[in-house]
Amino acid sequence: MLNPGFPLLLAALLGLILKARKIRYFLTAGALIISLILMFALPQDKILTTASFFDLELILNYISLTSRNIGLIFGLFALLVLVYGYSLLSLASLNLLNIFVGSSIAILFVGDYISFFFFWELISVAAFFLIYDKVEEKLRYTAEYYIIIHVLGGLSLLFGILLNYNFTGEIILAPPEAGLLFFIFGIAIKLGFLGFHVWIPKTYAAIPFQLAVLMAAYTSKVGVYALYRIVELETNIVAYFGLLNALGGILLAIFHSHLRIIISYSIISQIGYMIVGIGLSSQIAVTGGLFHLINHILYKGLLFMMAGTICYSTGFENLSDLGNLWKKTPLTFLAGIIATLSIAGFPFFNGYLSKALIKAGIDSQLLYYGLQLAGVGTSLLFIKVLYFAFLSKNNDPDIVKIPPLSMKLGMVLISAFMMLTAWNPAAVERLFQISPDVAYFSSSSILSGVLPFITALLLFPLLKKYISPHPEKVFQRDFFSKLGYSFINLDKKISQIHSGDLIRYLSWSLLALLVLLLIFLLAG
Amino acid sequence: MHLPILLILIPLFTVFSLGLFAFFSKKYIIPLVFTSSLASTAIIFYFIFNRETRLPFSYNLGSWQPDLAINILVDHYTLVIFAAMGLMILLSVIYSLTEITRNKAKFYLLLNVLFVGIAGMVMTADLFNFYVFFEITSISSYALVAYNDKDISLEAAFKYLMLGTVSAVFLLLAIILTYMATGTLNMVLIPERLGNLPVLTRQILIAFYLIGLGVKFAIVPLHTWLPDAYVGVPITYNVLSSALIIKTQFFVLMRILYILFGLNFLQDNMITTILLVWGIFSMLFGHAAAFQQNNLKRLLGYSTIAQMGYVIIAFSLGTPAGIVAGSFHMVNHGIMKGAVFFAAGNLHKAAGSYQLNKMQGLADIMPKTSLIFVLLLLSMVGIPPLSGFASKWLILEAALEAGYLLPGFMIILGSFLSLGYYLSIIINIYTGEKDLSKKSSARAVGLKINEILPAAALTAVCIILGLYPAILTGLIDRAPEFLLEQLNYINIIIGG
Amino acid sequence: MIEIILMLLILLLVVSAAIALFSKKLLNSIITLSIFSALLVIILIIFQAPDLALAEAVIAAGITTSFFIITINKTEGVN
Amino acid sequence: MKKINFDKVFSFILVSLLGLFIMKVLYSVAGEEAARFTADHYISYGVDETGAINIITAILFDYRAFDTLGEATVIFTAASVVALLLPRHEASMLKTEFTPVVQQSIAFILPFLWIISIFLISYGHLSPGGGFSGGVIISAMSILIIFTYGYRYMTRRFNVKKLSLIEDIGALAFLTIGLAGIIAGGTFLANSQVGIYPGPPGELLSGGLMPLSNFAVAAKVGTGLSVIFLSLARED
Repeated sequence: MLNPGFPLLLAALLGLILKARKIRYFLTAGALIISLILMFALPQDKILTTASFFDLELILNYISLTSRNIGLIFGLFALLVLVYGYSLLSLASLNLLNIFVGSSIAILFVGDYISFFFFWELISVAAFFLIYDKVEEKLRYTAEYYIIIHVLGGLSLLFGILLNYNFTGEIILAPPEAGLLFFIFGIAIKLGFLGFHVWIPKTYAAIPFQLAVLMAAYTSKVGVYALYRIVELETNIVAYFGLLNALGGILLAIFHSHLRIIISYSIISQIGYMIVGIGLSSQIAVTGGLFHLINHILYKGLLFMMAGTICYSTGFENLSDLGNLWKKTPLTFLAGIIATLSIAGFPFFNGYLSKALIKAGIDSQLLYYGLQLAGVGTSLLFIKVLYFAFLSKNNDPDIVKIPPLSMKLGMVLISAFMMLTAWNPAAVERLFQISPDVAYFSSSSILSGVLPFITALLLFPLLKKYISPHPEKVFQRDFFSKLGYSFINLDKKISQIHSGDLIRYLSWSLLALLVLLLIFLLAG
Repeated sequence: MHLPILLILIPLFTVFSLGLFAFFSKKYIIPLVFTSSLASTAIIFYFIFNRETRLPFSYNLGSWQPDLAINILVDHYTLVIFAAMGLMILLSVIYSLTEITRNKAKFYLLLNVLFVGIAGMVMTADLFNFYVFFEITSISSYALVAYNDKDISLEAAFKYLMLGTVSAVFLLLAIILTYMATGTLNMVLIPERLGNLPVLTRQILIAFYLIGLGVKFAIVPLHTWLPDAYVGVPITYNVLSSALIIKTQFFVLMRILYILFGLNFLQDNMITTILLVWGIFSMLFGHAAAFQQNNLKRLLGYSTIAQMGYVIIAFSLGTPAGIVAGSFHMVNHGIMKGAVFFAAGNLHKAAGSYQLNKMQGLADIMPKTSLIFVLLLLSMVGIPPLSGFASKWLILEAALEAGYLLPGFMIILGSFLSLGYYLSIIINIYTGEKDLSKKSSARAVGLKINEILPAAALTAVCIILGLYPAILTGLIDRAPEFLLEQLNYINIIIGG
Repeated sequence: MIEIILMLLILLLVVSAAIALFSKKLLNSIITLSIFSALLVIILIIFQAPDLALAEAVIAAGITTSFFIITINKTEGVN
Repeated sequence: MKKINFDKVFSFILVSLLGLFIMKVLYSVAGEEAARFTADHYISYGVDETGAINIITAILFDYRAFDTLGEATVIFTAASVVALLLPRHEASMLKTEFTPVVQQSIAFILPFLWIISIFLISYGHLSPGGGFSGGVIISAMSILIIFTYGYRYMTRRFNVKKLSLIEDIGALAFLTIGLAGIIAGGTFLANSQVGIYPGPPGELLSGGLMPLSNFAVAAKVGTGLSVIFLSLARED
């Protein structure tokens, strides 16, 4: 049977022939629906399709509960993005979207390392071309940066896979017995772990916003899924690293004022929540972590849609240029409020359920209060966004373009979906076939959900002047690009020894012979 | 059965009759060349398809008894080069039909001399005979480098000639010394007689062989001719050099080392280790130097050097898996690099230059060729499901299996470096002008079918091999038997 | 007796090779090279290899020298 | 005081070290008794097996005829290459006019050279000589002609095209001789081993196809070297 990601990949192939934008658009939509149907229809926990690579068996279709859940949200979100981007997605990007989303979905349903690696790299390549632009130099640079760092991670993963294969003789997707460090390095880059996170703000702030909406949902979440499938440790150490990520992301985000940079850094922080959930040994926390992934895709998508709509209608993206928008764009403001309350984990909003689950699974004080602190930070961050973008009277930008109906519809649909899930946990549990057995709406958990937001609300007036917006550049040389440039400089020196002088070349070859002979003489 | 000798004789007949035909009428040249390369390809495929029943196959020239005669051998190891020859001979001739405009007869003469040399080098089991074919290959290579008769190609050919001749002296010296020590040139008889020599003497012999052939397969300090030579030559030579000539020289070196000296000797006396380290150095250096190039052909030349590094690493592991992996990469890199050069030649038609910054905006003019080009470059980096991934997988697996973790890591590092410069090619090709009025110097050109076909065919092979790599491994999986175990090789002639 | 002559010839061989290598003018080198070949021919005859001596005499002393001279003659105009 | 030239010092060290190593190998290699296997065989059985008295020709044209074919191909290729890459500058030396005395004496010598070369070729399997040496003498004749009578005199009779044609025919003849071995039931280049008229050793007609191959190679080598020289001496 077909892997649920394959309809999209096939649509990409078909798209090579079909050149009309409308046709491609509906082709993608159709493929997405087929893919969603496949996820519902195919039996779980059974090997459905195999292939072979040399004498190794590849498991191309294996549906487990977790991967089905993540796949469902991946597919649903892609449909919502299609609605949002009805008038924005270009002909070429539609086809690349097929590959990007298709491989992101397909990677969830493979059962061996080789096909896992294949889709892992395919995501990077598709993303490279999605970001790439023939004319914009900024985007070329972003794309180059993106693929270089992701291929670095991919190669590390490949080395880990080979080490593991060499040790066990198996390529089944299971926690490895050798080379774990290389797996972790590869995954850390993909999910934007602190220190390897630089590509996230760099990419999502530079690319067109409709693509940011799309891409932000997939790449790092695939990393989280890989973390869930591959990394399995005895201790809870991963959870502490996750906490570090959650706090660090906030710390990095809070002083920025470019809308999408803030949202990107908050991805890092939210990924931290997921890592905490997955890193803990309790079943509830793991379910919570994965559930948070699902929620996160929704509200982060909404946040990016909000930012995109603001950018589309005013032409500005920096908070220092924005303000007083709530009357001009009420719908966007509403979406912003919903998204903020969701990401802050406010009760009866989307993020609350999963955060409550994670908190319920925590057995250590440090983690609990750490997450609460991160919650305060997150709330503060998005209160800042809401205040400076919609309420503050410092600026008064004009509406340049009226956003089309499709964009509004996208935001409305996704908000509606989020509210539905938030109010109806039972339905969510049925849809995703999970039963964590937690009382979501007990007074203590409601209190623990409300507390961070209230604290942040109280703190905001005090901290306002420290975190007030300022103009900033999207482009900054970071550690990795500095490393790259210093390598290039060194490399230049190395290759300058080719002077084109024949005598020099001849003496090199004779010298090689001499060295060889001397080695033999001295070692023998 | 005279098939193997026909593989040498058919191009040889073509070489000598080309002059005759050209003397009377020029219009017979192309059909003649085409027929002969078709026939050669047919023989190669006959051996490939009937490998289980017909191989190993030995042929003694002059009907002398095998220990006196010059023998010609086709075994499963030979199939490695045969696989590359089977594709490249015909495709390069097809591509050259429109590329070569002046002095066609001479070009095809040299091309066929090259085929004679390669076929002879691969099959011969006699050291001096090998040297003769080595010279034939070298001379035709020098000539083809100089073929365009421009200053740059003449200078490159001169450098190539000087370096090649100096190295050939060492090769000849090694052969003479081997003959003096053993009294025979028959590669089948040498192994047991060579065993009596002192270790140091044998090591020195190996050093001479290594330098003699090392210049030709461009291991790093001896590589200097290659990037220069690649710039001003016809694409056909670029393809053949990358895919066949270099590979053949390395192929023969491995046969000499493993058959004449034996695996145990090589491993006990650090020779495999030296080769391994040298291969890693060669690979990293090639990648690093390719990074700095802004001429596409030079860049690809350095990348060939680096890719040969992978092959050297794989072969010097000394395990059957390593031999299979190295052989796979030899063929596979030949296919990929051949296709890359064909596509680059097509792109050059529009850009008019191989300078990377002058190739900007080509993607708008030649979208299909650019797409193929990008696919091939991704394959070179080793991104699945293209065939580059399969060979990288095999090499890494072989290296780790043999316990070489650090070399494995270096291979990963190397392919990461290679991404950098392949990316710069892609970015240059896929860069457009902001305002359409400022058109780049590139112009649209119609490609002829014989220019599209080779690149497209090889790309198809590349994709198919990526999905079903077992096609190729099934072809070469018995190669280690005839390389690592001297007795198997010796028995082809003496025992059989 | 013959050994002394042989030694002398071999010594001369080395000397002529050195002169050919280190002389400043190319033409001198070539002439010395042909002397080298002539010496080699005598040595080969002493070693009872007339076939080789014949080939050496014709090829090295005759053909190669004229090839070299005409090549130098041609390239002198370039420099 | 002159500055020390590091290039020279470096090359001196390089050369002497290499020399030492080669001496080392030579000493350890020399004196191996088993090392005379092939040579002994040639000396003991060469005449019986091939029917040629001159063992060197027997080796060149029977035991290792395939190598000879390859070497001939090398010369052929070299000739083609030199003819392809035309030197564009005139050779000034060829302008020098020789006195009639020189011209007459060369004219006197040439027929003798012809006879010598034909003798060397046709008696190649009996006495020192053979296709290669004879061919080289033929080419030496063409060099002499060019030097004394000028390039134009030579090209009026034999231009590069005609000579290449002869070269091609010679090479093809050698290949055909090789194929005769296959036709006679042996392998390529089989000669005495398939019983192609070995003849009584010492007679002119002996050694199977050896005299024929001698002629073929001589035609090829002679014209090939002549082509090289003609192309070098070409005046545009």
